[in-house]
Parts: sequence; structure tokens; C-alpha cells
Amino acid sequence: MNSTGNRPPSLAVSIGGLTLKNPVMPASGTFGYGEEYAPFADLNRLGAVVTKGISLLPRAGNPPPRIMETPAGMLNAVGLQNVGVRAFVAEKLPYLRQHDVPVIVNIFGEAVDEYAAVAEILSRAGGVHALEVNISCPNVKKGGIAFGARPESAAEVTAAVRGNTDLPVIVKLTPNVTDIVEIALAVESAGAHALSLINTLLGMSIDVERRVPHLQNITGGLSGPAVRPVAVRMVWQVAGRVKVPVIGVGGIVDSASALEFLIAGARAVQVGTGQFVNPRMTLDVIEGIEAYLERHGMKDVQDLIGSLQCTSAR
Amino acid sequence: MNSTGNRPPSLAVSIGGLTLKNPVMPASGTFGYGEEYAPFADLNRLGAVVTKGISLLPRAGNPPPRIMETPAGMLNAVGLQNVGVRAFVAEKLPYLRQHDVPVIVNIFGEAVDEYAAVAEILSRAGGVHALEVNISCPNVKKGGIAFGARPESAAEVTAAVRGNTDLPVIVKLTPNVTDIVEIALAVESAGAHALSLINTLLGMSIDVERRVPHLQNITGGLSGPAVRPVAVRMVWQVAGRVKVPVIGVGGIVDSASALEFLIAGARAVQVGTGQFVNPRMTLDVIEGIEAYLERHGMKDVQDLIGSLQCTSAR
Amino acid sequence: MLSNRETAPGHFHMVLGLPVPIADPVPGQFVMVRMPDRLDPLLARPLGIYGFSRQAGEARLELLYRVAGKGTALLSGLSTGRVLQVLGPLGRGFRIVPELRTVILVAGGIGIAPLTFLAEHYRGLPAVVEGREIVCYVGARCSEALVGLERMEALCSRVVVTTDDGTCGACGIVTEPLGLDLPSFRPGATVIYACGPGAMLRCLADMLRESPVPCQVSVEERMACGLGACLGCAVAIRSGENALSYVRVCKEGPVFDIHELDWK
Amino acid sequence: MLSNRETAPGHFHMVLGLPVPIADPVPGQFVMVRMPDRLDPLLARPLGIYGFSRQAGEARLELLYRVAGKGTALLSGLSTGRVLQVLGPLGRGFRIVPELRTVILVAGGIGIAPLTFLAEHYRGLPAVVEGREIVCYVGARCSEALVGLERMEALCSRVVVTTDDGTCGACGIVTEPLGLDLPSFRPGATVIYACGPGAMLRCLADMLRESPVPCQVSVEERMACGLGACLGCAVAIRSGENALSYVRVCKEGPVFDIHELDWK
Ligand SMILES: Cc1cc2nc3c(=O)[nH]c(=O)nc-3n(C[C@H](O)[C@H](O)[C@H](O)COP(=O)(O)OP(=O)(O)OC[C@H]3O[C@@H](n4cnc5c(N)ncnc54)[C@H](O)[C@@H]3O)c2cc1C
Ligand SMILES: Cc1cc2nc3c(=O)[nH]c(=O)nc-3n(C[C@H](O)[C@H](O)[C@H](O)COP(=O)(O)OP(=O)(O)OC[C@H]3O[C@@H](n4cnc5c(N)ncnc54)[C@H](O)[C@@H]3O)c2cc1C
Ligand SMILES: Cc1cc2nc3c(=O)[nH]c(=O)nc-3n(C[C@H](O)[C@H](O)[C@H](O)COP(=O)(O)O)c2cc1C
Ligand SMILES: Cc1cc2nc3c(=O)[nH]c(=O)nc-3n(C[C@H](O)[C@H](O)[C@H](O)COP(=O)(O)O)c2cc1C
Ligand code: FES
Ligand code: FES
Repeated sequence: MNSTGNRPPSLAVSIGGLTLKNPVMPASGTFGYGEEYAPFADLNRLGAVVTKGISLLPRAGNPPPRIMETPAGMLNAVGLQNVGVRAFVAEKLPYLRQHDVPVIVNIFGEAVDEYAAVAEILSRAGGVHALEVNISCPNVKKGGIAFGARPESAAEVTAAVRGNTDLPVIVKLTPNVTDIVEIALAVESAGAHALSLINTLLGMSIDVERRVPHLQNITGGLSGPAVRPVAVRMVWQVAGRVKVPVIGVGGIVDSASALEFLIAGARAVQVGTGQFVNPRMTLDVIEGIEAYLERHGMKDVQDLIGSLQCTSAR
Repeated sequence: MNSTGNRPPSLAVSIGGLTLKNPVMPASGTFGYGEEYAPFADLNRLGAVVTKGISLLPRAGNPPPRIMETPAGMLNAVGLQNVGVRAFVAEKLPYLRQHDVPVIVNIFGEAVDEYAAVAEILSRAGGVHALEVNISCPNVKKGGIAFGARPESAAEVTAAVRGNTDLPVIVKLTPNVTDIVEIALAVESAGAHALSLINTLLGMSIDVERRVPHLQNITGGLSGPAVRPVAVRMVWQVAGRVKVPVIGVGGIVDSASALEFLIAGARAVQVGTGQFVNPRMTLDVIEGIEAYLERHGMKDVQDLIGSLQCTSAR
Repeated sequence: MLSNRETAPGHFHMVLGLPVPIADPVPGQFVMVRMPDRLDPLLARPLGIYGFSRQAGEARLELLYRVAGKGTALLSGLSTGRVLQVLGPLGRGFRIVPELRTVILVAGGIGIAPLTFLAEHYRGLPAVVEGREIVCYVGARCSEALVGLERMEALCSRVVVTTDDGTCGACGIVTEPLGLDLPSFRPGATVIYACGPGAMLRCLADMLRESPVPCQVSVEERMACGLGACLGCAVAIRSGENALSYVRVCKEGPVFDIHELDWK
Repeated sequence: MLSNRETAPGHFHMVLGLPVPIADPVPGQFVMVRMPDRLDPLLARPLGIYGFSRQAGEARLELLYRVAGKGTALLSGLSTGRVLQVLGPLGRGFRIVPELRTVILVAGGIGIAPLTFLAEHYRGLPAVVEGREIVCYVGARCSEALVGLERMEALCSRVVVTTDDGTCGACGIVTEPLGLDLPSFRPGATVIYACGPGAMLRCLADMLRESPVPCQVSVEERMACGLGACLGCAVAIRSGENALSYVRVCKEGPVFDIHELDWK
């Protein structure tokens, strides 16, 4: 019961058959495997947990420096360092299983069968509730162009993962494309249960005194509030065209920025870089959304999702 | 003569046969037709002047609100409001002709022949030194997809403009594409003398209290320091692949950010949103580049252009 | 910055000392204010001029502002001695008609700021007409949002106050008492100046549609350059039948003839 | 913030009062410091702990920092009373070996900060061994960049100073006098702790390659989360022949055995 004597608004949403107690989760790669943020944000209070991207074999990642701050954003070139799917199942998953929170495992590969293989192992592991398929990584067989850059390869990966799992499949789109709607529709047709967007924008920054790139990898992925307008635009474009739920990601640093995504049509949101700004950010966002619903007399977050009025901006 | 008793470094660069006394100019659409900033930055000191985009017929532009601030950036949906090419020649050009500065006129159209027609009129007007062709605008004949989004249509516009003018043709690329290098190569093959990039990233932001877009046009173009990492990355990618000079634009708010572009391979830079931050910004950038060259013992800005060392970031 | 004082909840009075020469501002003009060395907020904010004076060679600029969002909230937290970036005076201010006997001011909320400077200007004019009267109609949400009333009272012959909730003056909107008095204004000898929220100005435009009394309004729009270069601050004006046309608030405005603007 | 004083050009000593409970930090641990309500700079900056005390229930944290760029420049401009966001203590600090007689500290520039806290910690330990000596080798660019020398001198048996330009102490780099003294250190009774710029640590790693004296170093890398979640702060460690492996400075570090790291 809240101060007005009414029941608190319902925050529950459903993504590909999975019910989340609220629409807020961390973004992959910014939350490790769940343990690091536990002292700040009780995992049980989150809508879901999303892990760092997992590949078939362990990967060392890129040499440092791996990150650089940019105006209202940051570049990262971690290089998808991870322990590999077997170590993940053996060493990281048991910790997550102890909690009462859906576990979404982010996966990637350099070839279609690698994606399929990781999906299969995770589906049998127990304690995994959904897969989030990162298609922003380079397709080594096709000259390094990202799977997510072309509708055909994006659909191919989606279908391969779907074929190897009974878990809900969320496909995470890259924003570095001419037409995000085209990719989204291809992935939806290939059987994705949900879409998450956006991954990072490809960027670069230079140490002008030494005339070298700030990142050893030269380019990196841009994230943070700087990219939020691009992310909100893409979520709005895609949510208006697909039937499956969309998860909004990109530059959320407070509940107002999360609300932008929900109003634009996202059914849930992920907080990435925002957690570095404040390790309690996911909880602040949950509380902020609840307060907003109460203030606006809304009983259910569903009333908010996609509620943008576009006829007049005044 | 500077303090060290040596001659000041040379800042002159050449773009498509046009010699600029320094590599710094305002970006189209942020400098009006030249008169507004004259009290702050003497036009004669600029490398060139770049005007607001001009179309064949006058255009009223979009209804307000047209702009919104975002984290370290801004969205605009001015809608290419302009006086039309005839009024430009009659009313705006005479003022610019009084100055000793190259005049680059930004042009656009909704059809290929509109581009060609504007180019022809400007070529005969006198006092125009180069054309900058904005291919980010929607091709009304092809369902509103931007000319710059596909290599074929980008090349088509370039060839049409080249065929109708003797002036140097600079083609301004949109960053909202999967593969900027592909577009750059197509435009180069079609005869562009130079490329400028980037135009704005398509974005959107929402007034969450009222659940309406901040811009009446719903989406708008994102500019400012927020987008600089994307712009630097694209300039670096393109400069490494084309033979024609590249002009770097996007998020320059001090001389250090301009230096990033030059080091990445741009032969000149444009300052857009940065001028709103400080109306003297173009001059600050020129002075900052000169001071940098002196501090690093470089005699010519040419030594700086493309000087990025990528073997090691440490 | 010389001072930055909260005069009513969420409303601040700021005094700036300007180290560089500045032209004498006309009432209704504005300045673009920015916190240097910050990229967030990125853009300067337009603020009307509340007062201006020269003392021993140094110019002093007064601003009166309401905390509306991020930029003004950060401004309000600054303390004396901080250096701000100020660009101005900008735009076309109110047209002064010294020979008129009756000057009517209509202020909604923080709209009182430029009108106070205007009233001061009229008071300082050489006496072209005898017995000029300045009457101000001030409206606000509640008594707490009534700012700058004392200063205005000292400058006017009469100040009529309304608040939406009736906590001060008459209960209702400011255009009500004005509407009642409107028939008594002498067309050839009266001018109305107004500044306030869009709803108030729209209501005023409606009310004055048939009135022969001229009215100048100061309007607001988001701005980037403040100089007329970016076309960001457009507002629609009435032109031919179906033709749409936009003018720049920062250059052709912020003061317009109320009938020139398109209030739809 | 309780104070923020410039102790040498470009070097600041900051004292923070912490309103919320905090665990006792181990020397070598760090905190992530951020200015709230700013998106630029966006990320918190890691700063080593220079001192820590509890007074009447309130914890006080001391930091010693050098203005290196935007974030530290903004920090240096803050005045008493400002509220900062502080996360910590974080990371694995120096391993304390109470039974050793000789503690050698090697500080380059601002690297003196965590080593001062370490020296204080050793001084406060119950006397497990008699006559423990703490010797500190301090290097800096010039005398003006020598910070925190007095405090260090009060804690050590001996302080050896070098400056690159010879404006204070011996002229040269700090590893030179250390190298000369190295043969005199008793392997089983000595530990070296070092913190400073990469070049200094690399030189030290070279020098100690064959030495039996253990050495712990605190290294720096850019950080985002400070908690081990983002993998942004990786440094390479020596593992198998060609195998590359990275550890997190914020979690496995910032203190490492000098021979564990890959200095190429
Ligand atoms: C010519 C002119 C003179 C003005 N004079 C004054 C004055 O004397 N005192 C005063 O308090 N305010 C004045 N304003 C309004 C003031 O500019 C805005 O309140 C301010 O820019 C809001 O900035 P913010 O960062 O605090 O809010 P934001 O977070 O940017 O926005 C908060 C709200 O204010 C609206 N807003 C933002 N910018 C403007 C703008 N330029 N015009 C209108 N609405 C805006 C936004 O749409 C939003 O709804 C004036 C505006 C103009 C155009
Ligand atoms: C564990 C740890 C403890 C530290 N303790 C202290 C301390 O006690 N006192 C102190 O003055 N400094 C300390 N530093 C370094 C301090 O974090 C950086 O100087 C600071 O982050 C620079 O931020 P800036 O915004 O001022 O500079 P920026 O503008 O971000 O960068 C300026 C320069 O500093 C480099 N830099 C940026 N961040 C780091 C970083 N995290 N580590 C190393 N170099 C960096 C950049 O590459 C650049 O060359 C520590 C760093 C670490 C990792
Ligand atoms: C350090 C870092 C590591 C990331 N790692 C992954 C990853 O492993 N898999 C993935 O799909 N996205 C990864 N991302 C992208 C984020 O999940 C998110 O899509 C992006 O950062 C935009 O959101 P934000 O602005 O809230 O950070 C990573 C982002 C960062 C900053
Ligand atoms: C208000 C505004 C209007 C613009 N109008 C044009 C235009 O008419 N033609 C064009 O090619 N680019 C236009 N641009 C894009 C800029 O020229 C520039 O490419 C972009 O803003 C990125 O640079 P910046 O970050 O320095 O602003 C406009 C940008 C802004 C902010
Ligand atoms: S604010 Fe740029 S034209 Fe008015
Ligand atoms: S800073 Fe994020 S893992 Fe170390």
C-alpha cells in the first residue's frame, strides 16, 4: 500500500514467455557475471540479470588500454573477454542459480555453428532463462563484417540459435546499420522471441599529444548518454514495426531516460554504462518508474509502454 | 615571426584545387549565410565559409520546436529552411563577395535534377568557390530514403552535380549507413573532388512528463561532442581508403578535437554545434592548431594530417 | 557573478559584472548565458534582461530567472565570483513609443522580468507627455510564484495582481481584469506590452483580435545560437492564405506585434 | 568534502568526511571518486587512499592527487562542503608482512600517496620484530613535484630523494640509488613496495628480475566500474609460453607481485 492508499502499480512485463517482475535489467558486459554488483543492487530485485557475452571457448580479450571516456560517453574495446561457456556453467552459473531472478545469458560466436553450439550447452545447463544473441561481432568467415550488419546473416544466426534451444531467444541488434528496421524484421521472421537494441556505436578517439589512438584496438564501442538519442530513435522505429517485444538499451542514466525508452515502445530496458555512473542505478530506475506511474495515476507499466503521442509536440 | 624567432607554421591546405589559408571552416547550417557570426569571427580569417543548405525553391522548414539539447549534444529538425537559390544569389551572395574568403555553398534537393539545377545556377553566379553536396536528404522519388544511404544514389547525385558545374564538388556523407567506406568510394568514383563527413546522426528524444517527442518533427539530427567518436572513426576509415581530400566534421568544440580529425587524416575541419558553445570557436581552433604545430616543432599542417600512429597505443 | 539570490521559491535574482564593453540594451532584449568548461549542458540559455546599469565604468546586468530544468538549476547553485559566459544584448526589444500616455504591461510569471526593465526605461524617458501612467497586470500560479512585485510596484502607477489559486490578489488568470479594463483604454494613446507563458499570450491574442490597441509580445522558443544563424528558434507567422512562414525569435524577435504571429 | 588544499603546484590534498559506514581500508586500496550530477566527466576516477581515520564515529578519508586531466582539474576546483560520490575501499591492497625487518618503499611522483598510508600502517603495527626500518626512495620530475615528503619523512627511518633535474636530492631517476643499495638488502627479511609511473615500474622489474627480494607494485589503468564487472582495466600477466592472459587492476590489483605482470 502506498501513500495514497492504493495498491502500488504493477511493473511486471513478459518477454518471450518469460515474466519479469519489473522491466529493468543490467546490460551485458557491464555487470560481469552478477557477483560484482550484488553489494549495491540486490539481484532479486532486478527484472533479470544479463551476463557478459559468452563464447564457446574462453577468450583473452584485447590488450590495454581498453576504455576511454568521451563527452557524456565512453569507448570500450574489451574484445569480448570471457571464461568460455563451459567455465561459465561450472563456475559462474551456480552463483546466479541461488537467486530468484531470471538469468539471461548473452552469447556470441565468430561462426554460425559457434552460436548454435553455445546455445545448446546453455539450454541444457539449467538455471538459464533466456539467451541474448549478440550479432554485433565480426563474422570471421565473411571477412569480418558483423553478423548484424546484413539482414541475411542476422537471420541466419537467429535461426541457428532457435534451432538449438527451447529457451526464449532475444537478438541484440547493432546500431551501425543503414536500416535497423530491415534487420529487425529479418530477425523477427527468423524466429526471435524478442529484440534488444542498441549495442554500441563504432567510434574512436585520439590522444592528440602523442598522436596515437586512445584504445590499443584503435576503434571501440561508444556507449553512455551520448548515444541515447540514437537508441531511442531506433527503438521507436523498430517497436512500431515488429510484433515481438523490444528491450531498449543505450545511455540510461536515470529513470527519466529509462522512461523515454518505455514510452517509445520498449517493453523493458537495460542499464549499461549508467551502472558505472552509479552502481545502484538499476534500483534507482525501478523506483523512479514506480514513482512515475503513481504520479501519473497509472496502475500498470503496460499503460506506459508505447504511449508516445506524436500528433503534436507542444 | 613568432616568439621562437622562426616563421609561423604554414596552415594552408588545398581542397579540390581550392587553396584555403587554414583548414578551419564553419559547418553548413550553423553559420547562416555568413553575416551572423561576422561580429565574432572575422570571415577573412576563416579557411572558408560554408553556407546553410540551399535548394532550388525556398523552403519554410519544419514547425517548432526544432531543437533540443541532449547529453553533450543537440538534436535539430530545422527541415532545411532556406531562401532558395535565386534569393541566395541576389540577397546573400553579395555580402559574402565583399570578403576575401572562399565561399562553399551547401546544396540539396529532393530529386537528382534539382541538385543539378541548383549547381548550375550557383556556378554561373560568380563568387562561389565550391559546392558542398548534402546527400542526407530524402529522395522523394525513391520513397524518402536518403540519397546518401545507398552507393548507387549517392554516386548518381555526385555525377549529376559534376556534370553541371566547373566548381570543385565536395560531397557531404551521412553517417547513418552500414558501410561509410562503400559510399565514399562510390562518390569518389562518380567524380567528387572531396568528401566531407559526418552529417548528423538520426536521433530522437522524449518529454517523459508529457509523453510527446521534444521535436515536432519527432526525429532530428544529432550533433555536437557526443557524436565526435563516431565522426573521427568514419573520417579515419574513409581517409585511409580514398584519394580525394576528406573534411572532418562532428563535435569539434576546441582545438584538441579539431586536431583529432586532422591526425586521423582529414585535410580540413568544420565546426558546427561548437559555434553555439562559443561564437569565436572557429578562430580559437585556428589559433590552437597553430600553437600545437609550434609546440611540436612542425612547420606545416601537412605534417600533421594523417599522422596517427596505430602500431601501439601506449 | 556579483550575486545570485533566491527571491521566491525556485526564483533567482542574479547580478553580473561585465568586464568587456557592452552596448546599452533595449528592454526586451536578452542574453545567452552559459557555464564555461561544461559540455553538459552544452548550449547557452536565453534569459531576458531584468536590469542594466553602469557604475564607474563597469556594466552591471541583472537577470531574474525561474528554475525550469537542468540549466537553470545549475545556474541557481552557483555562488558569487563564478565566471559565466554571457552573449548579448541580442534580439529586437520592445518598440518604445514615448508620446503615448498609457503603457499597459501584462506579465505572466517570470515574464515580469523584461517588463520591469521596460517600465524602468519608460520612467527614465524625458517627459514628452505629461502624466504618463504605467499600469501592470501581473499573474502567477500562486503567491509564492509572484516575483519582483515590489520593484514593479515602485515603477507603476497601478499594479493589478491575480493568482490562479487566489493566494494573492484576485483569483483567476491575469487576462480577466485586463479584459474588463480593455474598453477604457484610449486607442491612440495606449500600448500593451506582454510577456508570459504561451497560454496567456494566446488568450491575449484572442482577446485583442478586434481591438485597435497595439500590443507587443515577447515570446520564447528553445535556442542554440541566439544569433540568427541556426534557425532553431523559429515561430510561425501569419502570411498568405496557406503559406507557412517562420521567423527567428532570436533575431526578428523576441518581441513581435501580437497580430503578426500565428497563434494556432 | 572537508578540505582541498594545493600542497605543491598541480598537487592537491583532499580530506573527505564519509557520512555512511565504510570498511577499514588496507593500504594500496583505492576509491572511485565522482562529481554527482555531471555527465561530463561521466565516469568516476580511481584515487589511492592516502590516509584514513575515524573521529567520533565519522570516517575521514585523505586523498593526494595530481591534476592529470579533466577530471582531476575539476576536482581541484571544488571547495569545502561540496558533496562527492565515493565508492570504496576497492581492490586488493598491499600484503603486509609484519615479521620483516626492512620495508623498502619506492615512490615515483604521486605514487607516494598509497605508500605513505602503507608506511603509517607499518608504524602502527604491534612490534612483532624489533627495530623495523622503513626506507623510502622518492623520485620526482623536479622539486616542485615532490609532494608529501614531510609526512613520509616522519614515518621512515630514511628517505632518499632523487629528481630528474637535480633540483632536490640526487639528480637522476629513483631506481639508481635503489639499485646501489639493493645488494645490501637481506632477502628473507626485506620487502619492496613500489608505486609510480609505468617507466619506473618497468625499470624496477628489470632490475629485480634476478633478485630474491620480493616486490609488490601498485599499477594504474583506466577504469569504468572499479568493481571488476566491465573488464576495462585489464593488464597482461605472464602465463604460459604464448598464452596471453589479462587480470583486472580494480579486482585482482591494483597491487601485484612485480614478477607476475608482463612488462613488455
Ligand atoms: C528570449 C527569451 C527570454 C527569456 N527570458 C527568461 C527570463 O528572463 N527568465 C527566465 O526564467 N526564463 C527566461 N526564458 C526561458 C528560459 O530560457 C528557459 O526557462 C531556460 O532556457 C530553460 O533551461 P533549463 O536548462 O533550465 O531547462 P530545460 O531542461 O532545457 O527545459 C525545461 C523546460 O523549459 C523549456 N525550455 C527550454 N528552453 C527554453 C527556451 N529557450 N524557451 C522556452 N522554453 C524553454 C523546455 O522545453 C522544457 O519544457 C527566456 C527565453 C527566451 C527565448
Ligand atoms: C588504482 C589507482 C590508484 C590511483 N591513485 C591515484 C592517486 O592516489 N593520486 C593520483 O593523483 N592519481 C591516482 N591514480 C591516477 C588517476 O586515476 C588518474 O590520474 C585520473 O583518473 C586521471 O583523470 P583525469 O580526468 O584527470 O585525466 P584524463 O583526462 O582522464 O586523462 C589524463 C591522462 O591520464 C591518463 N589516465 C586516465 N585515467 C587513468 C587511470 N585510471 N590510471 C592511469 N592513468 C589514467 C589518461 O590516459 C591520460 O593520459 C590512480 C589510478 C589507479 C588506477
Ligand atoms: C564495457 C562494456 C562491455 C560490453 N560487453 C558487451 C557484451 O559482452 N555483449 C553485448 O551484447 N553487449 C556488450 N556491451 C554493450 C552494452 O550491453 C550496451 O548495449 C551498450 O553499452 C549501450 O548501453 P549503455 O549506453 O547503457 O551502456 C558492452 C558495453 C560496455 C560498455
Ligand atoms: C542547426 C543545424 C543545421 C544544419 N543544417 C545543415 C545543412 O543545411 N546542410 C548540411 O549539410 N548540414 C547541416 N547540418 C549538419 C552540420 O553541418 C554538421 O555536419 C553536423 O552538425 C555535425 O557537426 P557538429 O557536431 O560540429 O555540429 C546542420 C546542423 C545543425 C546543428
Ligand atoms: S537560436 Fe539560432 S537562429 Fe535563433
Ligand atoms: S574497472 Fe571495471 S573491471 Fe576494472
